[in-house]
Amino acid sequence: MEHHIVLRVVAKSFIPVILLFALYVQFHGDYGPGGGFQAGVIFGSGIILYALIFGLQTTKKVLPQSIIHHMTGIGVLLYAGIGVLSLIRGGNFLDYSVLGATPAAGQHIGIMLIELGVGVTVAFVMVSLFYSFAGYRQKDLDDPAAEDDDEQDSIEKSDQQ
Amino acid sequence: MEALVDLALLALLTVLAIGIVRLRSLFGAAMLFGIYSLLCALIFVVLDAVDVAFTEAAVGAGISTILILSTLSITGARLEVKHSRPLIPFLITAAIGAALIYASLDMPLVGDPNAPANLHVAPEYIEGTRTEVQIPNVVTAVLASYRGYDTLGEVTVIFTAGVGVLCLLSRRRPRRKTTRRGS
Amino acid sequence: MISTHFPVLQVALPLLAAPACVVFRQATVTWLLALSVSCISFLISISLLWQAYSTGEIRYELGGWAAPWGIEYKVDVVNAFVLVIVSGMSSVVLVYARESLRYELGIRRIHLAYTGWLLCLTGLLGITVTGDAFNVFVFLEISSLSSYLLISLGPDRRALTAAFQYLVMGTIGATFILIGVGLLYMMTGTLNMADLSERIPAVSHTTTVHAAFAFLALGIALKAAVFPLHYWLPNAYTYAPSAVTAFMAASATKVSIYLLLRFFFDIFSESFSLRTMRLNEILLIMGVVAIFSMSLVAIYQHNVKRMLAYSSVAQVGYMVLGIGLASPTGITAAILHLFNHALMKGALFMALGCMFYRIKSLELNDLAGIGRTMPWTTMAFVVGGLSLIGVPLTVGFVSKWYLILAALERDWWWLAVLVVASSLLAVVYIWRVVEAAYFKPAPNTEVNEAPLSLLIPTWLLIVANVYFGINAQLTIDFASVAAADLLGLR
Amino acid sequence: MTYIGLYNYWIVFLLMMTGLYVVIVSTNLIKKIIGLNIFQTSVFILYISIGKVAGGTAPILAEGYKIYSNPLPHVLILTAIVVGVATTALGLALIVRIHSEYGSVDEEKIYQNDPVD
Repeated sequence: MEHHIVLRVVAKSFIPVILLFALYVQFHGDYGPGGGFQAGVIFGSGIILYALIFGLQTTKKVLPQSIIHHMTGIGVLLYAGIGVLSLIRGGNFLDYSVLGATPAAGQHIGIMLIELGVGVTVAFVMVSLFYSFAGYRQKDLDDPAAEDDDEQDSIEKSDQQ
Repeated sequence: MEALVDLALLALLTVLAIGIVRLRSLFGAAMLFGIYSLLCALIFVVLDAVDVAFTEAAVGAGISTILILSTLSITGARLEVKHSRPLIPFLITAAIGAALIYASLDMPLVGDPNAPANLHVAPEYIEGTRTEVQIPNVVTAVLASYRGYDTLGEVTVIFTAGVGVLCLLSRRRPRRKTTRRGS
Repeated sequence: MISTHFPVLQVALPLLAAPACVVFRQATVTWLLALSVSCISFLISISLLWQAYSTGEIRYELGGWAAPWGIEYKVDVVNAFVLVIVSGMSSVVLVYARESLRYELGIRRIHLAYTGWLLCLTGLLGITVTGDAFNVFVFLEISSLSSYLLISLGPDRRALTAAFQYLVMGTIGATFILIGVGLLYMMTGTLNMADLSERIPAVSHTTTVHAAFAFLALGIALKAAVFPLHYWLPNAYTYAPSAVTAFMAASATKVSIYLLLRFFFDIFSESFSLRTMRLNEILLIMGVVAIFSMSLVAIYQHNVKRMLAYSSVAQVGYMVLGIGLASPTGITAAILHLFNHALMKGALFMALGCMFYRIKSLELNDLAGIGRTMPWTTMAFVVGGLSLIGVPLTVGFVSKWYLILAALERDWWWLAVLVVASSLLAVVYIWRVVEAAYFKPAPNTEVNEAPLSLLIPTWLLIVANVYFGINAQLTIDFASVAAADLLGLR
Repeated sequence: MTYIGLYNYWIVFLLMMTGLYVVIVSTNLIKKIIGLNIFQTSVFILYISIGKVAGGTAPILAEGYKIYSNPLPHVLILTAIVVGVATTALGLALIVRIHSEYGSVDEEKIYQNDPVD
């Protein structure tokens, strides 16, 4: 699909819109349908679309695999971290009321932050799933994709020594 | 009107489900499943669950179908092997179904505002969202705050799936070595 | 005071550590993180058990929302006891896992294995401590998904099919639980367990509640591998990495049995579960059939790990029998056996892991002469086996003794005889291993004793088997108080 | 909406059993996963039907609306949908690996290659 000029041009203009829409869904979840999960799926699909059209390798250069893996964890850490933060500020676990000047303000801050955590984890897990499945297929075709992973492996190996 | 739409959509859903069972082409089954999910999303809209509809459309018709399709393309599986349709599983499912129909005799009717499910805790959520959380979307308030702990679990589940797939599908060293020598 | 947050902290700490493992990646760091978090959870759960035992149940409102609107954690002696089992076994097996997993998995994906382990621990602790029926489903899925992952890491390719089989059966089970919870919600309008138990009696005559009960019972029994829904277990246990098998055998089915107890006796009342739904007769028959048929199947296995897996299904049968007896003594026996079986199966699977570490096989024929080449490992297996049989001075004896007492209380001497007779079957399959290990000539290949990093945790559990067998008063106290709690007698 | 009576539930049960039937009968692993999805989706409809209030509107607070449908089942099902897709992803990854080890996604062929003793 990497050679279809029409697809490339259309996608180039569409992908920013998709990502922007994801952000809208993310932060508008308090007022209408939507929220972190839906936003994450849309954001992930935007990146997956990019990978479908411009190739997995190009995408991996923009968003290296290791960053994706870290980000999946960071969303969960953010969410659970808010829980710990409310403990520290004297509330129960995940009690957002203690996070702001008034309970309602605290609820707003808490909901926004945890929805962000949900969005980050979901978006990057979606991309990670796509990388895993698409990357696996490329191995069968014996694509030069293997090289990229080799580098990563050697980094990992030196880590472990 | 609402009820008629609901009726028609559910009937269509049944047809689709039976189509999926009978179809031997796996590709066809996967596509039908995508449509099935989209129909489900429509039903959720009719039943006032807009957030759920949004998610079902994105996940069922989107992510799940894409994942099934990419699995099909990796494995190259096309047709389901023909097999006899044995009687015993049919009897088991029929028995469970009959038990469920029996169970439904004492259920409150769909849409009954006085059903226990709609009386006990639910009104408090709507009132509490107005006064304590102070955001318009009650579903977001319940999801993120009242039952925020469930949502933490949900994020953990999706994280687990990410870790699992990564672990299963990341290349293993020895095998790649051999493919490289081969190329 | 930090201790007021203990109920949530022991679940939240492993939950926080799991994504941290993905970030750190380095094998030793992730192992240390997993081990220390697991140990902290263990200490917290001991403190919770003591608190619940001395001052009564502890409630914790998550998010600061009062139940039934928010989710609450409720710790009483029953689930605190299970928390201690799960986090304790996780800690001991994690010590062992470092060397064992490195051998069976290689180093590359090991940080993901520890992530999976921590997630599994999070899920199991979360199911146990929660007071909310839907929250059970969420944490059940965390523990299930991570255990599918852990099983699939096994060295044999059949680990993959075993994991898939478990995934299908486990998802059906979890969905059944979801249906059951949904039907209960439909009739009562609440998801909080305490609130449910207050509201169910008003609607307990409806067919819908009966169906909800059936779905919950089936779904949980599937996860607990109660005969005849045990089909997934032998493969899963046989092909999973040794450390994972030891952890799962000691914790996962225990938590499911606990859920069964919680739903039968706490959420639905004892009279509803046993009289209206006539559950005790079903459970008694299931229990007896499970014990005998599965012990017989175990005798005919060539692979020792598979043999112990079938034996696990049989042992679940003893717990089901205890529940089916439905007396304080019977429930005490079931809860005691949760703890005791965790100790013995954990120790036995760890001993098998030691053997696999040296001879790369667990076929009975390949174990010939292992008693001379690996004396300490084989000794551990033998003591663990004696405990499984139920020889006095081991924990296995204590729980069987209570089971027999419960049977005699009802004047069912035939049941007592059956329990004793079933132990003879265990003698047969343990004897087959002993025979191979000590009375068959060893092949000429050089085999060394397992390294200390594997032997020490294994022997720790073996010593616990004997210690709690001689000094059983502590566990009996907790188990009988837990049983009284469940039956509403305290 | 009350005159639908129990229609929704009956259809849900039919779908549920269709899904379960596919899971049990099909020997093709991918088809099993599709069946599992149908099974789970039907449970979603069950929950959402429980929360419907006749004449109600979506639970997003706005001027001029008094009756809202019950938000709690919606929240529960949002969580359940996520759990469902997580299971699907893991199951499919397992299928991919099984295929690369056994060269088939059909249960019968897999067990022919590797009899479970």
